[in-house]
Amino acid sequence: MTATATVRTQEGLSADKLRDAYRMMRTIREFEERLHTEFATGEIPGFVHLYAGEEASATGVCTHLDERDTIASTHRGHGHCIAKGVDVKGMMAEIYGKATGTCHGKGGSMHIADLAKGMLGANGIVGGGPPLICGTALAAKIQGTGGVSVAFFGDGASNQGTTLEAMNLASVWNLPAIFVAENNGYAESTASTWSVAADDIADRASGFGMPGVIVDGFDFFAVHEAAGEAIARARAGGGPTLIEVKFTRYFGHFEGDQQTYRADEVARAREELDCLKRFRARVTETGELSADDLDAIDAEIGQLVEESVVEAKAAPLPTEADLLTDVYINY
Amino acid sequence: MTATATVRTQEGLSADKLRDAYRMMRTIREFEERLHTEFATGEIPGFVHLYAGEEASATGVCTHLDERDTIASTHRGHGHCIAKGVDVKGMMAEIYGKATGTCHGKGGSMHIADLAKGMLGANGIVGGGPPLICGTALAAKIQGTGGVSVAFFGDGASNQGTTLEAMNLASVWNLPAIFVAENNGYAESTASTWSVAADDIADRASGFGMPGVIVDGFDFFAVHEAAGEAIARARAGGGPTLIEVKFTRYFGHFEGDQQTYRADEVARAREELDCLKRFRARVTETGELSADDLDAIDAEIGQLVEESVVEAKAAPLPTEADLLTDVYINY
Amino acid sequence: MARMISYREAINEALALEMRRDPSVIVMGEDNAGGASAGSPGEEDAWGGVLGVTKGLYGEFPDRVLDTPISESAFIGAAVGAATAGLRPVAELMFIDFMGVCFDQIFNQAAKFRYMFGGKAVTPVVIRTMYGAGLRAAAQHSQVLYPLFTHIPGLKVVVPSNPYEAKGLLIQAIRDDDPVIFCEHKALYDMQGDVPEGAYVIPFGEANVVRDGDDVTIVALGRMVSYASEAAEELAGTGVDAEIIDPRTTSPLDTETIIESVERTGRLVVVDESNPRCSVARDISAIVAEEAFGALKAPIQVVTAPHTPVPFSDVLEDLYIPSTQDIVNAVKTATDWKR
Amino acid sequence: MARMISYREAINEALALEMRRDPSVIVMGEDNAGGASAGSPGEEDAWGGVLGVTKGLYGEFPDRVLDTPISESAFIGAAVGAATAGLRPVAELMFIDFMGVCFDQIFNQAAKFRYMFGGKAVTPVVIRTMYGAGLRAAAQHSQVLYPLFTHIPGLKVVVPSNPYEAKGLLIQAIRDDDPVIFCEHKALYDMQGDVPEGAYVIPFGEANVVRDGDDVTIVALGRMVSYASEAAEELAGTGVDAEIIDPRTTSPLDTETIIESVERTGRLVVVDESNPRCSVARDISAIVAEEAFGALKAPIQVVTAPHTPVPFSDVLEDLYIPSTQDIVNAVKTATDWKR
Ligand SMILES: Cc1ncc(C[n+]2csc(CCOP(=O)(O)OP(=O)(O)O)c2C)c(N)n1
Ligand SMILES: Cc1ncc(C[n+]2csc(CCOP(=O)(O)OP(=O)(O)O)c2C)c(N)n1
Ligand SMILES: [Mg+2]
Ligand SMILES: [Mg+2]
Repeated sequence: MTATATVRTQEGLSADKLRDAYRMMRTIREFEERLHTEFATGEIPGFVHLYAGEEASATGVCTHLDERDTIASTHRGHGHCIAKGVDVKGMMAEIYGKATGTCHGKGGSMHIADLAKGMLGANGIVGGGPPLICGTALAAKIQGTGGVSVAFFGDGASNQGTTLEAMNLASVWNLPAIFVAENNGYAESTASTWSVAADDIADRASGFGMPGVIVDGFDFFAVHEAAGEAIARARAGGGPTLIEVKFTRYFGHFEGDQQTYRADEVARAREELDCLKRFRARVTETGELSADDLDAIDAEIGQLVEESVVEAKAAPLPTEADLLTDVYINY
Repeated sequence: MTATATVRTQEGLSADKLRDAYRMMRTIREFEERLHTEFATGEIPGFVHLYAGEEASATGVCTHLDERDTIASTHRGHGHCIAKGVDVKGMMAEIYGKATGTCHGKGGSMHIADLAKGMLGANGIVGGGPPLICGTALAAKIQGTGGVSVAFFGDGASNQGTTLEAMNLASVWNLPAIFVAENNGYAESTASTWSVAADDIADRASGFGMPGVIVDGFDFFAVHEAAGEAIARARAGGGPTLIEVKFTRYFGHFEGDQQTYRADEVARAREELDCLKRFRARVTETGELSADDLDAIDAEIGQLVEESVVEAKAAPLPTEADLLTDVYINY
Repeated sequence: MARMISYREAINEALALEMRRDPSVIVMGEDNAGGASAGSPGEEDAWGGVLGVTKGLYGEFPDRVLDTPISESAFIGAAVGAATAGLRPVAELMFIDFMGVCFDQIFNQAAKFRYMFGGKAVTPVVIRTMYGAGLRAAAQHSQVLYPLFTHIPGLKVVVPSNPYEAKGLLIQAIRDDDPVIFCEHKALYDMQGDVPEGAYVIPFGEANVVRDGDDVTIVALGRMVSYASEAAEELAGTGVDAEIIDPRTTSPLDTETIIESVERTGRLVVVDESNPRCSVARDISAIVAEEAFGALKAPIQVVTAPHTPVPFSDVLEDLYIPSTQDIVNAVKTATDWKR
Repeated sequence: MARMISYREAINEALALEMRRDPSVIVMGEDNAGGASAGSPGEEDAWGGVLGVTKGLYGEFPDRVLDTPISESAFIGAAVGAATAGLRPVAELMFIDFMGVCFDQIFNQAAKFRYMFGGKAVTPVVIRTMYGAGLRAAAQHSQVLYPLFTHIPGLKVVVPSNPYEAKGLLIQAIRDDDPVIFCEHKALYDMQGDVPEGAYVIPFGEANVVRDGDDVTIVALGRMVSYASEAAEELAGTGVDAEIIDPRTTSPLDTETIIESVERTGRLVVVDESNPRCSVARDISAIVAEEAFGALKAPIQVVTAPHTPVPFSDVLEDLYIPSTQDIVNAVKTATDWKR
């Protein structure tokens, strides 16, 4: 039983907004593709989960957000960070474990956060974010800022009790909260068609008193429109929405994953569905942006990410003194 | 949005079965009314949550169960224990903290269990039971016993992540598991109309891939029929069901509760809706049982509960040696 | 001059004072508003939490006292999230025993934000919770468990031993910028004590010397402080003069005051209602044995509950809880000890 | 004669042997079957758990190796429930850090059934879980946390230090009738060791004397046993002969072997990768200081990680983890100590 129908895309974005959206998606893609290459050299420590292929989700949602708003992310958090405006060079340095990183090298890929930007953190715990954004949404409501909060989480996380509880709480408290279920088909090697007992994650919305929407996650415009509606409703006091975004991740669960659990759905997705390609085709067809516009952005971002890697590699490591600081306010 | 319609009652129970069902409900009622009286004397230690008013749920479900089957209960567990065949005298002694109690006086009202009877315990943790019965259901499935498992839980517990996760897991593993949401309108002083963001708890079923059913919890026959269908389906490999049973509890959340949070809905329920009264009216009207039949059971049960109290009061306390036993298998 | 109020009232008063003083303080928990938020037909503000600690707050602050569904992960997490966004939430985790359904939001989220995020997060959340045995509430409603929170870097853990301490420590907890686990002993709620009307704070990490003495140091936590005082009275009759120290907070822990005392007395008894393994009692014992080894005239004695769940039957529960007699015996072992 | 296999293989072999021997043994966890149960288009048995420990089991026992959704409360609880009903489930709680989303089912349910139910329950469940730092996995994937489980009466806690130990202790865990938390150090998975092919058990509560020595006793846990051995080699060069004891299980704890050793050596160093507060290291220190006080020639030294979350950056993480040098230094402090 499908809770609600797919939302169809509509338009009306200025050229500037379109450029911004494309830049955001391109930045994420470039960042992730580059990390994929760099990881193979063995220089990057720890676990790295790449967001490539899913750019339209973070971008389609976050282009509606401003400094009043907060997001919480997941282990696959780079895209959300970039979309919420976290500094790309700081992120790259963080992933390399450097003192110049966004979190001073103490968090790493799974914990990049920038509260000043309303980015409440990637999260190493599946289902860690949804409860937290109930809190930031509550703060916005009590303080009357008009802010909304968004939790991004995966299909796997949609089975976690914390996520389910948070949806109910958000409805009960009528919070300006948006739940974005990023269904990329797998949680590690486990297919969402198996682990999610409903036909669609969006089917869970009605059990928690909110609208549930399904969108094509390769289509920036579809995500953007669904998110826009939900966010506008939340800002107006209309309560939470669950948005299920469906797509495919382009890389393994984490870097190093052999992906023997899935047939090659990626090649087709990259070829036929890719959000950047589709965006380019659409805006050049309509004439909203020119190929030159987009190429310029591609070049600009290529340069930015290249610099971020060069600088991250050259950056200083944290020092022994850093080990014992920032446990509490006073030390 | 209501997931499914109320199931209408049908019939076909033998006189013996009807007598058994009435005896079960009457035992629970008598047990609980007596505890209410005894608690006021101050002789019963700890927290006591009474099940009076809800008898048709435990009875309507458990009359379908046998020794292959397991149930998990809640803090309000006396009714489920009795319905699953736990010895009434052992229960009473347990509630008095005596060595002759079902749990040797070490568990008390909130922890009465009898694994030999397939009663996996009252539970002091709201939402504690649903995950556990996924396990007993899995065991039955793997061992091919044909057994089903039932989790009883309250409206409040329907918001607990553990409960929600368990429903999904039961569907994913296609378990012979039944989830009985006993919606008595309140979790402590908090109304379910407020805490459950859906219209009905049963609305959550579709999000976890199972049928959801709503029944009138004052009507033994309604519960019995809905449970019968669900249990038969589960035994046949058809997977889990969520049954929402709606009624009112007759006493406070726990003994001592002043109940200032609710207007007096109890008097009307006792007068007009009571499951024992309705059962009596129905079976005597149809002639399935006579008033004498029922009166005899009333007397028999009155006697049993009286004895259970007298014996419990006279029973020995645990001794110092009991403090340090049964922590592990070997001590 | 004395104004006697209960431990429960002291906590309620601390909440009310801080809510008046600072509009960013909010209170939430199951039935904390008391069914009122439910728009239910009954009286507003009916409960104020299961044992009535927040009773009355809803009337004065209807927008800042929130009921919650039974979803501890969601609402404790919400309190944590709200704390990162400018509020100072005081969330009630009814019984500490329920930490098992929401621990992640406390120890992996709240406790670690500041460190993981390179010092850029401030998370001023207070989690009030009831602990301890004595109410015949059995194994899942009587645990102590503050050792589990004490283990976690990034958390502060408070164990007030009387009404005065409860009020001053809770006000400090609310004003503190770190996540605080505030552990209220449920058997102390009706304890009366002399408590000033206004606001005052008791700083964290500063132990209270409850009684001066030269023969032995007794460190006691929470409800055990009263027991230690009783034991000290009894011991005084036998000519043993015990010093009693209430650490007030197990994290941070004022090791200095304890060590300074042991260096004088040469003997230490630590009293902790929790189970023994990896307890605060053993933690303190190990710290002192390492840092004041030369001063010790006898082995440190640790008085705790046994390594068992909390039994239901009152006769067993009374045996389970450390008693005044256990403390007296431990002190005697320490004072009688000879190499 | 030596058959060298890895710690990972030793665990896998223990599972396979017990599954062959006893049809009531089942295995479950996220990706433990490896996507196969999903009927997904890929290869069956693709993963075998995130670090491949259960790989291959699904092929042999397709009905007894279960994938799970990411619902730790539900599936750990299911393992507990199944254990009460005649199965012997081995559930994988991937990283021990995830205990916060399912702790209730472990410590309030599994651990307490037997006691609460008056001795009538038997709950033979094993929870396998990865712990420890060293993989640059940062604060939420690197914790030790076995002190939290050790605190809880009713749980048994196992910390195998090498492949041989891992296999024998896991077989014991599966055959044991109590709930067992089996803590695998993720940095040991590739460690090679000599392991017999057949089944054998190592009993719980019996420490292993890894190295004999007369000058100082080093008690080390899990991965720290190797570090202690390195330290002992270094110390041997300076004329200090260290005895090394691996307790194997933190609960039950073999205090006898430790105390017997300390009575001979007069000095103790306890090495534990966990955070210090309420750690197993301090627990052991306190027990020994109480029971072997007269034998102690120097204060017991405790070597642990600092009271901080685990940092990400490799340079910081290396400083965080107790090192061989820290152990050597602690031993020197103990041997050099003068009143
Ligand atoms: C509580 C918890 N359980 C398990 C994990 C291990 N884990 C990390 S990512 C992941 C899969 C998550 O899948 P999904 O939510 O679909 O997100 P995706 O990786 O597809 O973006 C798992 C199981 C974890 N980090 N936290
Ligand atoms: C995890 C947890 N949270 C809170 C409680 C305290 N508590 C006990 S019963 C109860 C209300 C339960 O309501 P419901 O599920 O509707 O069951 P009812 O009491 O109405 O039968 C609460 C909040 C608990 N025991 N466990
Ligand atoms: Mg996914
Ligand atoms: Mg209820």
